[in-house]
Amino acid sequence: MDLDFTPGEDAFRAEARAWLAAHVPSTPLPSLETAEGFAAHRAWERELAGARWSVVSWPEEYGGRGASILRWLVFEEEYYAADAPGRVSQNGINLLAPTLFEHGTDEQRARVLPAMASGATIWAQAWSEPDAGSDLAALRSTATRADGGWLLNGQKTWSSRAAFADRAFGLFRSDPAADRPHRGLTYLMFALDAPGVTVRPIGRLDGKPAFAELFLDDVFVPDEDVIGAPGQGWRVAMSTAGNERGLTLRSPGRFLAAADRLTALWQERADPHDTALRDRVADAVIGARAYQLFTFANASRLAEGEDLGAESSLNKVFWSELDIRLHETALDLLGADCELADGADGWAEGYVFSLGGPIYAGTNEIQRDIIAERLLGLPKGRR
Amino acid sequence: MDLDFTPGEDAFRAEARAWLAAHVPSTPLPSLETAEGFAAHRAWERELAGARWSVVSWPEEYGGRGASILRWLVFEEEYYAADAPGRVSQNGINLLAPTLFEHGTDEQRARVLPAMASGATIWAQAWSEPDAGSDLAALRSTATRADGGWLLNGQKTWSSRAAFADRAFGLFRSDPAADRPHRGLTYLMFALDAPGVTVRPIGRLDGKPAFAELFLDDVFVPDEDVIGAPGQGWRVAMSTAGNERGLTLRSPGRFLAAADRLTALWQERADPHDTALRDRVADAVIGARAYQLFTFANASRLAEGEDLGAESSLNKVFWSELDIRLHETALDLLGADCELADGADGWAEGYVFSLGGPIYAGTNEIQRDIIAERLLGLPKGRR
Amino acid sequence: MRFLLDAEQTEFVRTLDRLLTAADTPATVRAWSAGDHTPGRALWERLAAAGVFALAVPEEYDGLGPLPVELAAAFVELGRHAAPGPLAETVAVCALLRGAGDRGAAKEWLPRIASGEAVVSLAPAGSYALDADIADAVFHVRSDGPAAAVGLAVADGHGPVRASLDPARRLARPVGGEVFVAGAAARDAMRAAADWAAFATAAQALGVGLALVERTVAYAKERTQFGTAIGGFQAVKHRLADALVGLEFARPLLYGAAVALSPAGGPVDAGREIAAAKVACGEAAYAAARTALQLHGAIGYTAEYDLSLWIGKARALRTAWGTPSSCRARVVSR
Amino acid sequence: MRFLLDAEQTEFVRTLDRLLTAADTPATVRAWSAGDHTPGRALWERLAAAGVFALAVPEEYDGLGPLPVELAAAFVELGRHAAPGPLAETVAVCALLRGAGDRGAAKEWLPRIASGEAVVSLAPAGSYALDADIADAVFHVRSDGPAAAVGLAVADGHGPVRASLDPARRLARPVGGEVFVAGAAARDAMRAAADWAAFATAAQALGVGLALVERTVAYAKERTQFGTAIGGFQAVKHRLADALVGLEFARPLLYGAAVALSPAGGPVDAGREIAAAKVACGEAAYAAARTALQLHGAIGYTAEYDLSLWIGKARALRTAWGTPSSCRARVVSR
Repeated sequence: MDLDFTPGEDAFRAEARAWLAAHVPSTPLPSLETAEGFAAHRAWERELAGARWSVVSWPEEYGGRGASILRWLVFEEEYYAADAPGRVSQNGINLLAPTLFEHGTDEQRARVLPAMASGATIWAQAWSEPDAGSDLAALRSTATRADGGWLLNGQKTWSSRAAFADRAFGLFRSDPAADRPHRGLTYLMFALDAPGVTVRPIGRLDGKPAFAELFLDDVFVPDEDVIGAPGQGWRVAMSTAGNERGLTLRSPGRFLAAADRLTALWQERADPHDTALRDRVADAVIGARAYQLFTFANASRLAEGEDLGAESSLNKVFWSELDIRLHETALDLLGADCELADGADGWAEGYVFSLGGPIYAGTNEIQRDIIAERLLGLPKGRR
Repeated sequence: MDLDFTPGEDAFRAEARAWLAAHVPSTPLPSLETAEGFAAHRAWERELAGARWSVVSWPEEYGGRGASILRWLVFEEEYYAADAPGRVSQNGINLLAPTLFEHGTDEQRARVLPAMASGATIWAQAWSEPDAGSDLAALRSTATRADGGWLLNGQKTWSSRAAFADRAFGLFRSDPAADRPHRGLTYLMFALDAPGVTVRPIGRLDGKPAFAELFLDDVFVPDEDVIGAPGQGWRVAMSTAGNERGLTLRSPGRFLAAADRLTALWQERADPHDTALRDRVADAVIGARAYQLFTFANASRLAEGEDLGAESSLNKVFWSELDIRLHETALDLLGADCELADGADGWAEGYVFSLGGPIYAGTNEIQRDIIAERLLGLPKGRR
Repeated sequence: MRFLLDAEQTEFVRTLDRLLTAADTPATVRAWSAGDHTPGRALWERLAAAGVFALAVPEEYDGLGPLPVELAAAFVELGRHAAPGPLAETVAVCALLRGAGDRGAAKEWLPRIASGEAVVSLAPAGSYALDADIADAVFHVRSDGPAAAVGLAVADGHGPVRASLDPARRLARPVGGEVFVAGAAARDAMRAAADWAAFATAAQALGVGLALVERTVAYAKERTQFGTAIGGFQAVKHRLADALVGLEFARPLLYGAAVALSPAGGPVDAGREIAAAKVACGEAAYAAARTALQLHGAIGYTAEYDLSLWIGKARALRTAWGTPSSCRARVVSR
Repeated sequence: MRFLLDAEQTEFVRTLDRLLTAADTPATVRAWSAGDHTPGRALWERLAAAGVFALAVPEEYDGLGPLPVELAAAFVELGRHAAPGPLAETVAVCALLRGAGDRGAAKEWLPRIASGEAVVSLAPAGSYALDADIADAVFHVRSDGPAAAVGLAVADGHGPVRASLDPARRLARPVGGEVFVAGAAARDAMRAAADWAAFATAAQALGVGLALVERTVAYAKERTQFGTAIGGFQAVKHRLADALVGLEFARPLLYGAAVALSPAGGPVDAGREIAAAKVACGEAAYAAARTALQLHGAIGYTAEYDLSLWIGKARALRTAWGTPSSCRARVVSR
């Protein structure tokens, strides 16, 4: 058992750090939930891709460096420590790409991945529907067979980034007669500017259009944009949930950097005797370190070919609650002025963002059910 | 809306304070969970009763002063502020007496209440059974008709004080063929030294025999010791749950006194800059004050003839959690030595006692179900 | 002792509830947040006509007060409906003018506050005033001029308007203005004003928390997932039960503070009672907001769904006019 | 990097688990609590034979260590089985003797500790030593004599034995004894010893928490109320899930501290890593104890039911060798 990096890994870290120091914009980009900010972040993705930093863990042929999970973690630590811009491509990279690697065709990978890596195509996810949030089996949007492809109809919602993104991916009911609600779903990709697609941006709590509703009216999708076999969408979507997706959804580097910034804020602002705040800052530091080490353990297991399975539910509950507590502590450190939405250092925007953590990617209530049932073996509830 | 006491109430307070100042033992009595302590507490009950302080809210004919709820609250504040001994009679006074006032016969009241008031008879409750804790409808101990009375058989458990008490009261299944599990139960009183009763003391976490198992083997109970009609025991037991029992189970005086002691401990022990402890002490002070004022509001409602109903579930959740937090704070104030079970001022014993709060008198899980269903109108669960 | 609202007070609350419901307050709040204050000013006048602001104004200045119990009850209702504007600040300005000993200023402003004609605001020392851009007068403590000029002033301008986590709250620093009360009198009046602001803010926060629970209960009964109303899930029920416990034990602290502020309040330290109420109401409302957001899920996280009006307000009111830390310090101060 | 136990380490844990299960550890603990140390000493010798104490003793003194990763793994298992005795103190005494620079003392005690022949204990400065009444040697810092006599000593007596909230822990203040290392060397050795004690205590606490969750899960599957296993209630499931999250994120901090204590630990501040592990393991175990007690209900609140052995220990280990407050201070110290 060790926490040692190889000389190669150290060199990789040094290379990333040097490149980031030279290239990270010295003033923050505008919020990526605005048209202007989205464009700026897309340009940054192009810059990252130009130096092959946008998808380090992918094979070289698609724009990556074939980096191990550990190198990816190293890169993420450096990325967040450098206070580099948020990743506007993350939905595609974290959610769609693993599925394409496992279930896509060579043609699909060659066509989709390089453009994803370069930021030329920004992807939005289209999972949820108004009556199918945590309960994806209740999906009602349809894919109907058409000549050479499928026609999509229905409504998707909570589609992150869709206000400005180029394409989307999601599950559609292709066989309404299937014997179980999880069957008869098909995994498809489609363009957000295709005929029949209407995108209605939705403002999150602070009013920024962080997601959108999608209205689909006979949207044609060619067969080449179906991932896996038609009707097998549920299995396709779930099969990558136990791999490193659980690990890559929120990298430890993000929380380590945030805990460092919080510590600096505390050292700058707080009365050192104020143990109430000190204890909360310490808990954020401890939580970030715990998350880093937990991830190192999981990376070690993945490197030996194990699956994470339901353990990614532990992960989700932990980081989402850590993130909120960390930001609440920062706001309390800011004292009476903490209600300012445009406050220094983006803590207020980070706080609003953190509040979504226990909701998306499977609510924490669902995650706790999974932990109780699959890790502890308690009886299934009525869920 | 006011918080004013009348001159009569002020005089009552002064009288109670003066008597307590003159009579409360200067050194604490031994723990009432020991034989020696039980006897000492019984003697203290006799002394209280001699000056008519043991049951101030009862009618004078039974040893009380006919005091209003408000005067009872005043007495309790003074009682705990004087650091007077724990009330070994409390099970009888809080749980059995209200039932007798509502459902007992004049003969029962005349026979039972004065001896309860004087401490001559100490009562234990006999509700729970090994397979019927929160789920009282699952009771299996039986009462079988016999000549002039009933024969009790079965097992009761978690009978507080029963290790040393004189008599007990509880529900027994008298009609196993009743159409619903809540029906066919009878409310009975019986002597703990009656033939056929075996009392097996059970140690709580700190080993003290705070409760007992009762094994009942053809224990004869005369008809005069049935409360209410046979078969109506559930209704009899529940009918007083919404009256002041919810209010009297834990009086605010207890928590006000504990918060005062905690504040004194903090002022004596803690670094005043240690805001982590300061905040927790403040929360205990705020919580005790909230509980006092909440109780004043409920006392005002009761004085106007309203019932408390499900609101007593709010009460139970609040005081039981306040009590634990308050004692945890005290232990943390004591620092590294806080694990000492025989530590100064009884904080450790109080902590162990507090841990039972969310469990007995209806677990807090049950109380939260009741709050959600009856106060908020949410759907019934599978409970 | 009778620690309950009486029939008249209860009826007053019902009247306000009807008034605020009829005024489509959510739409008014959204307009206010967007900088259109016309519907908000109209609501303000209706609230004044119902007597809300007169509760803080003495009879000699055409008011009915100060009547802290009625103020608490009214402000709970204002919070329940997420009403916009410098509400707590208005109560505080009234306390300021009652205490500052300047009859001229009192006579100039109090009757117009009671009638709803004037909208006023107040900044804590060195901090932001709510709605400084639209208030007819923004009171503040000047500490920027020569010693002689330090004291209470009505600002003659303000800094840039800044956004709050509650979009209905628009904050700006008041600047300048002629000092009309200086020295210890100014300090004491400002201290009393801040106490009344904290008191009114606590009441608003309690109302915000109650609304969040009410709305979430209604949603949980209707929203189905996995084939059943989510309100039937025990995890949902218990979170809402805990939110209610927090609010129902904050409520008596609020009214305890109201009684302490009353002329017949007796020897109780009103400041300490207010601090206890502020921290309890603020924390309970914030906990209710976290619960409401989590149980609504994504829809609760959107600005266009009305729940957001209360979620942002719960966060802002938690620290306005007294952070939880400063309130706790006061509760145990010797 | 490979941040996982290897096959040999995992097999070692299994061996200990089997050994402690076969030894009927709960009965041993109860005897120990009641003052009968015979079965406990027998268990101690079996643990020594399995190599547990040798892990803290250098090879030159007939040991295998120090091997912090193996120690952590072993102490998790000792906690899982609620094993009694001055376990963490033994590890700390080994660190003390490794660091104090007194080869004579090291030679006198370390081989006997490794073999299980000697049971030793250690008191934090000015505080109580666990099992001082039965230990063959109780090390402490004397600060009561003339300056020349201040330093590390083996006590020649102890004060009255006091009970802990964990009945298996019996505490007494060591007194007297001849000083064998004085001055800065004594201070430094004691500081290192306290770190190792905190580390071993964290590991024990983690094991205690894991046992509490395991036992409560088993109980919740069997215990029925309202016609169904209580483990099917969502409130029960979620509380246990939260307990598990706390423990599973404390575990990597423990092994992170173990790596930092290893000779190849690199430039990491081991003291800080230990403090983080101590607070996380201690709080997670205590939260697990609260959950276990609540979900068991009355049966969990009784001394005769075995759960009580872990509940009391979780509380005691939370503050032993570093309170949560002192550990948090160290984590953010500069």
